[in-house]
Amino acid sequence: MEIEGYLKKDYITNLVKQDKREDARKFDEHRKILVDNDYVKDKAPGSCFVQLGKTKVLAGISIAVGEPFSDRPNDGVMSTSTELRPMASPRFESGPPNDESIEIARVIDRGIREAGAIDTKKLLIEDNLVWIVFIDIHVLDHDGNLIDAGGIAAMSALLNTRLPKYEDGKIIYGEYSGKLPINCVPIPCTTAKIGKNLLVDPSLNEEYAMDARLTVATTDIINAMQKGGTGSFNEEEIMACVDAAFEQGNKIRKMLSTD
Amino acid sequence: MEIEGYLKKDYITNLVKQDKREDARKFDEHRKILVDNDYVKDKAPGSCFVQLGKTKVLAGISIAVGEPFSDRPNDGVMSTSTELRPMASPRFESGPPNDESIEIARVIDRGIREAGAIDTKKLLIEDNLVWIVFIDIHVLDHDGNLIDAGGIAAMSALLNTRLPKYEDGKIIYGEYSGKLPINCVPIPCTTAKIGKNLLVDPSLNEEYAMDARLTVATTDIINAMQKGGTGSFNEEEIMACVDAAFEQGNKIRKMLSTD
Amino acid sequence: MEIEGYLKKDYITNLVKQDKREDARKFDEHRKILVDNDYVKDKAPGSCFVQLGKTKVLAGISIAVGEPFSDRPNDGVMSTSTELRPMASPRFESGPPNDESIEIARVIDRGIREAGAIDTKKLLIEDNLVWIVFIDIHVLDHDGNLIDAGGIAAMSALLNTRLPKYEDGKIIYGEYSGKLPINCVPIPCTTAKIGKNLLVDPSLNEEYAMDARLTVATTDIINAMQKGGTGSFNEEEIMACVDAAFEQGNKIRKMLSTD
Amino acid sequence: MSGNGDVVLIKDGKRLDGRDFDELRDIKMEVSVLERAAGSAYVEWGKNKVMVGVYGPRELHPKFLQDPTKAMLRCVYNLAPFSVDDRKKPGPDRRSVEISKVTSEALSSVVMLERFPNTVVDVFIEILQADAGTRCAGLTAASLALADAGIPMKDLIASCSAGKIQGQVVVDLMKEEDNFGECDLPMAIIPKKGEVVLLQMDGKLSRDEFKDAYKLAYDGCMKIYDLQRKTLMDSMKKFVGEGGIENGD
Amino acid sequence: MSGNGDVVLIKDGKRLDGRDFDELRDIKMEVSVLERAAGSAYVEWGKNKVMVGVYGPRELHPKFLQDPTKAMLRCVYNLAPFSVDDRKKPGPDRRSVEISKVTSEALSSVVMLERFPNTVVDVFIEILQADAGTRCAGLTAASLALADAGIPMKDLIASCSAGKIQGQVVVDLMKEEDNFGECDLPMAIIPKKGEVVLLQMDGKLSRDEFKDAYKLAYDGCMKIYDLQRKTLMDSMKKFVGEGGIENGD
Amino acid sequence: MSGNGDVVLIKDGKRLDGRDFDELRDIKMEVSVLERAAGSAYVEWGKNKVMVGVYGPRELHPKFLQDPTKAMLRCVYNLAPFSVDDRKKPGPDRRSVEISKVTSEALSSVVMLERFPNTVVDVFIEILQADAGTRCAGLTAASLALADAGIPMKDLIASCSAGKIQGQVVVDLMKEEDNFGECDLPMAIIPKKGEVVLLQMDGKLSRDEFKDAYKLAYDGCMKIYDLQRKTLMDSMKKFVGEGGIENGD
Repeated sequence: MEIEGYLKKDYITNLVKQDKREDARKFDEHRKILVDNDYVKDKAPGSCFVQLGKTKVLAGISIAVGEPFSDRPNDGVMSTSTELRPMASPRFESGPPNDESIEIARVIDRGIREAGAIDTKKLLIEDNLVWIVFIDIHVLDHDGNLIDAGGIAAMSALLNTRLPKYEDGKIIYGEYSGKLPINCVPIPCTTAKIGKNLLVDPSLNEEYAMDARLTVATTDIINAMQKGGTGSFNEEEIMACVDAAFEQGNKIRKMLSTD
Repeated sequence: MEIEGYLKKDYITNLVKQDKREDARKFDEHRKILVDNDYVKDKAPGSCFVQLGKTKVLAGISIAVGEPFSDRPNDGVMSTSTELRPMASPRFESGPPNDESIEIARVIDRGIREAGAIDTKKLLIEDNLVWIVFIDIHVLDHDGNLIDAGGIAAMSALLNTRLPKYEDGKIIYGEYSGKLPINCVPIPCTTAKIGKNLLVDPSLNEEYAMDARLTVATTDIINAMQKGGTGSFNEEEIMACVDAAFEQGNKIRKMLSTD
Repeated sequence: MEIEGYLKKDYITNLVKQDKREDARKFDEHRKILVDNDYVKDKAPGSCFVQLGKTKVLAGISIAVGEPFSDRPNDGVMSTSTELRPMASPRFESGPPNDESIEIARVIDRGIREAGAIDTKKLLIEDNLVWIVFIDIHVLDHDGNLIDAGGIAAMSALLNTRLPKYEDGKIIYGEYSGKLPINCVPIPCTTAKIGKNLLVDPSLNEEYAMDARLTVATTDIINAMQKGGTGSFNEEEIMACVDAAFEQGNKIRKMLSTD
Repeated sequence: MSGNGDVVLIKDGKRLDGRDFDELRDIKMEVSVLERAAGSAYVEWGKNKVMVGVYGPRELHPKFLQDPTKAMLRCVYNLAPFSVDDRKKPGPDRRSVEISKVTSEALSSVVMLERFPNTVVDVFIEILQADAGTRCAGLTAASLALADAGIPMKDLIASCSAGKIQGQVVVDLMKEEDNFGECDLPMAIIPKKGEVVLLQMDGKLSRDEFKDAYKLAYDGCMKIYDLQRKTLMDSMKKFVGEGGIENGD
Repeated sequence: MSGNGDVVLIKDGKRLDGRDFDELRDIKMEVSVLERAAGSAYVEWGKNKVMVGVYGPRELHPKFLQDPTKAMLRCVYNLAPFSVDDRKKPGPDRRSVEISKVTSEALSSVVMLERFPNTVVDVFIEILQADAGTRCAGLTAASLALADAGIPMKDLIASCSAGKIQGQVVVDLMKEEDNFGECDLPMAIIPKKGEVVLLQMDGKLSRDEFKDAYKLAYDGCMKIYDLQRKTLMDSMKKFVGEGGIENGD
Repeated sequence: MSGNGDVVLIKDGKRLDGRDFDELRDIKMEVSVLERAAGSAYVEWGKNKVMVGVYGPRELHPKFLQDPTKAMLRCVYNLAPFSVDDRKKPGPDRRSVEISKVTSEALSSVVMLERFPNTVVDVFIEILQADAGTRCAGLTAASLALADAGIPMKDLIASCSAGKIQGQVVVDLMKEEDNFGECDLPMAIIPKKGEVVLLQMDGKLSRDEFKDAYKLAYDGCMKIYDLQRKTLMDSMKKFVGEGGIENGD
């Protein structure tokens, strides 16, 4: 942790002891969420720019055709990547994905995949040929809680993704044959533990101060969880995180819509 | 730039102010060019060893068969790589291509490709099967102006390249079915700017001293240009570089021949 | 070489001058060899855990199907890799194979390949489809002479490898159609030169002290040799290494069996 | 988690391998199995075979990574190529990188890293045979290996998973249950404190099912903890006799 | 540059999108769009969407790369995977490496690097949507972001391309013109000095056509320069009011 | 080594290229062929064309690799993409890495590395055309290049291979013999000492055949040694005249 992190950690820890957050939020609230769908609509069949407070991420969907996995010959394929672009933080470097970006991508992926959010059974084109859905999450400005920001952006982009036209063995770019079939809308909710307090949607400064975090992705049930950080949670705290996730998930889900 | 570079820079800058070059050349002349075709004739269907002053490069052509690009199903494929071998300079390191070698390869490639030097339309073997022409430029001794040396070596090697025999789905190595069809002979010409002076074909020491360089690849028209370095050119200087490129291109083209 | 190496080198060099080894072995003996076949039998069709003194290696065989090499269209394929896992030595690092692990894998591979130990001609499944045999040597604890330990483990694993069932274009994991056909049992024997002495099967400490080593892999003839280290051997020494290799090879071969 | 309803995983109230819903697979633990490593452990857990070697605290290179306030704990989880049916290409994949990260964070919660500033403690986890639950087995073994190396810890870490198969919450999934079940929930705890240091989940669980699964996994962890302590007692009388595992509160 | 004669790019003296031969696409510029970066800018240029973030001057690691006479200016040009029709695999390809190099050289011509020895100025260019001319848009935005970061420069860099379609020299090619035209000539200038700092070309141009294309691109750069100054005026009154952009002669 | 019995490699007691069993291919050697390198050599050996450049002793980076007791000798053996029938992808493959290692060890046996602590001597071997026996040609040329660079050595290294074709032990295999023969045995020696510093073998040899092959390779090395000395005499009178190649005993 750089010097800045140490200083912010002290500042936040003291604030939280007084039941306060730096932006005057309640402990169980997300920052303001701005959703801008179809941000790169001239090239990507689906995309969404999300601002979660000052955190900015852009999720773009690419669609290709290819072979299914041999153990699921009738199902389309999804793949999720996260790039922590170096413009987003002085700490991020150019280069291949590191453990941080891999964890973010995999947690977001699990929420979407395990909920069955994409109806992959409808993505069979013909024998041994299926649609492949790439979710690329581009982190542009890092002010904390990249999992929630990225997960919301990815899900909103998917909700608005069109399937390209496919003729004579080729994708016709810019023309579409329908919408990507979506079954449900899983939303991740991350709670940070600072001292004995639980804070939903930690900002970057709060991340410097947190002992541990717990992400819970929910639809009407739980679909994915991921604990992070070197601290620990007791059972009561974990259930509080789960309950917050259901509540916040419902609120955020209502903000997302198809065009 | 290492210490050597700083010293040479001063030396050359002063020399140029007196309208002189270290090897007594005129400003608009290339160094002596020695061309040795079919240098590795027992293995490569085409090759050329070029000495440009003390700079030494070896271009080798490899021929393979493969699929065409989907947007040009009837055209052969060409691919150009440059390797700055570590024996060529104390500054070069083993390892994957860096920005310097990639730039050299891409500028040489553009000259050849954009002029249509290789008649790729004649490289269709059968449906969905074409000849692939690899141009590998091996830099062995670096005394400046690798783009011109590499571009001349590549073009001379191509002019003398034979197409292998292809029978029953296999290349018969060492047997040939004809010559690689060549349409025209683009030649790159690089001019360095030192102070207010323009010098064709900079040596390594002149490269230490140059503010900027401009490469112009010509046939009877311009096919590629690339400005390099952190300095700038005005319009008049650019036109002078263009004119020098036409003139030097014509001279050098006459030196190249097929066997 | 780390400090430890320098200290051990002196200690061993002095010991050897007195015709002694640290573990009281004779100069022409291998350490105690423990062979545990089918160590990972629930997943790998063949495997063998070998202890050579305190050195521990685990060889695992994986079987896949694929295309043959175009110059040997009727032969199965073998491929050997060695991983110097970082748990095995403070000197080993995570990451791609380095020159040390590549050398070990290639020397072991040559012994097996050149002897024709695997009957690759019997590995044709159907036209253009053959069995591919992967030999992966996992080094877990490094107390010297990884070539011999790895070579013995690989050969013993191969001797006990089953061929999977192959039906309808798929491998049926966990079911087998027979044994991997084995022609002969090449065994590598490594001799270290310390001063004027030759010591079979050097321990790690003896490797610190050795000037050079010579590995000879034998069946009833010589199939592979590899000299290592910066020292040199005269003809007499080399012949002594060869003779030791035949003798030790015969002894070790008797220890290996099929189940 | 395919939740493939066609595959029968429960028959007559028993699981495919005859286990009850709250029953762990057979487990064998051993320490000091390696010569070179500072500490080591071997765990056999059902068909899983896991070996762990620990080095350090040792100097950390390159220097700019050094933390003057504490040691770094670095973990590498690695699947051997032959440990799975379909050969795994050597080298870390995305799954391994994630497991290495969460394992390292879990271990960092108990190792007294602040005692060894500027150094690194390296934990190398090798999965020699894999049959579901390898991260729990690896973490359990890593904890033993750290104790075997004499590295001061506040407590051991004990790890176990729960899951759901055919609608039934059960403990410690084996391979078929992992492939065709509806949920996997690996967990690790600091037993003395009763708190969770690793928690991952993927699949489908209602809030109530999660509470059940949590309890099963937690109880599983406590059984593992007993085995860990017994293993250390048995094999390392001297170490434990001297009060080896430090009490951190 | 395929120069494919079958594709109609000019109709009734107008280009496919209705533009005149010397007309730029619609352009939108904004600065200070990012929180964390020291300076940032966003440029929309036709369908191109480009974001730039600048960090530094900051310490350069590893140390042996440091130059005691000046700062290094390091540029990364990156195409987002979803910015093009056919998904681009993440990571630098040869084209990106070349563009990063020439962009970095162009910017180095105006940034007062000698003021910050041993440091690095990092310029990160993200192409979020690509439709021909991205290097010109990226360079234009990078120049704004450097000004936004308050890094002393002798002048801005303004960039624009020209090209040839169906035998006609035109300014600022869009995607179809780039794909089926006969030549592309990206350029960047130091407007006050009137000199060229980036010049690349591929295709087919006679000497005379080159002179025409040069003029079109140059004039395009000057229009971009006006937009850049207006953007900085509008959005950063305070910065410009204090004389922010330094005069280098 | 396929040992393919169908291919005729010996006819009327002569080899395919007319050579006797103990006859080397035509060999040409030259030194000081490069401008920038501290020392260099070119060897043509049959159809093999090999160029070597040497740099150093020079400072070794990163510093933690430095050995305060001696210089490191680092060798890179590289096959040019066009040096073989089927284009070789650029970059080191496993074969090249192994050859670089054994070559570096062989050269280290004679170079007086202890005179230049903390430095590195770099030997770059480029195979421009390959036709079997490239490692011997490379090592032979490397030895000349080191002498050309004036780096103190106890002796030159001379290298040559032997092998077996159609049951007959012969010296210096060319490509067809290497492809279809039964054994290849590359060797390198310190001629003055008469000891072996490189020895590899793959194929099938009885103990007696090995003794024969050893003798052929050894004698081949001695012929190479004569050519090396002649080359250095001829081309570097001045160097040799001053007693250049040091006598190490």
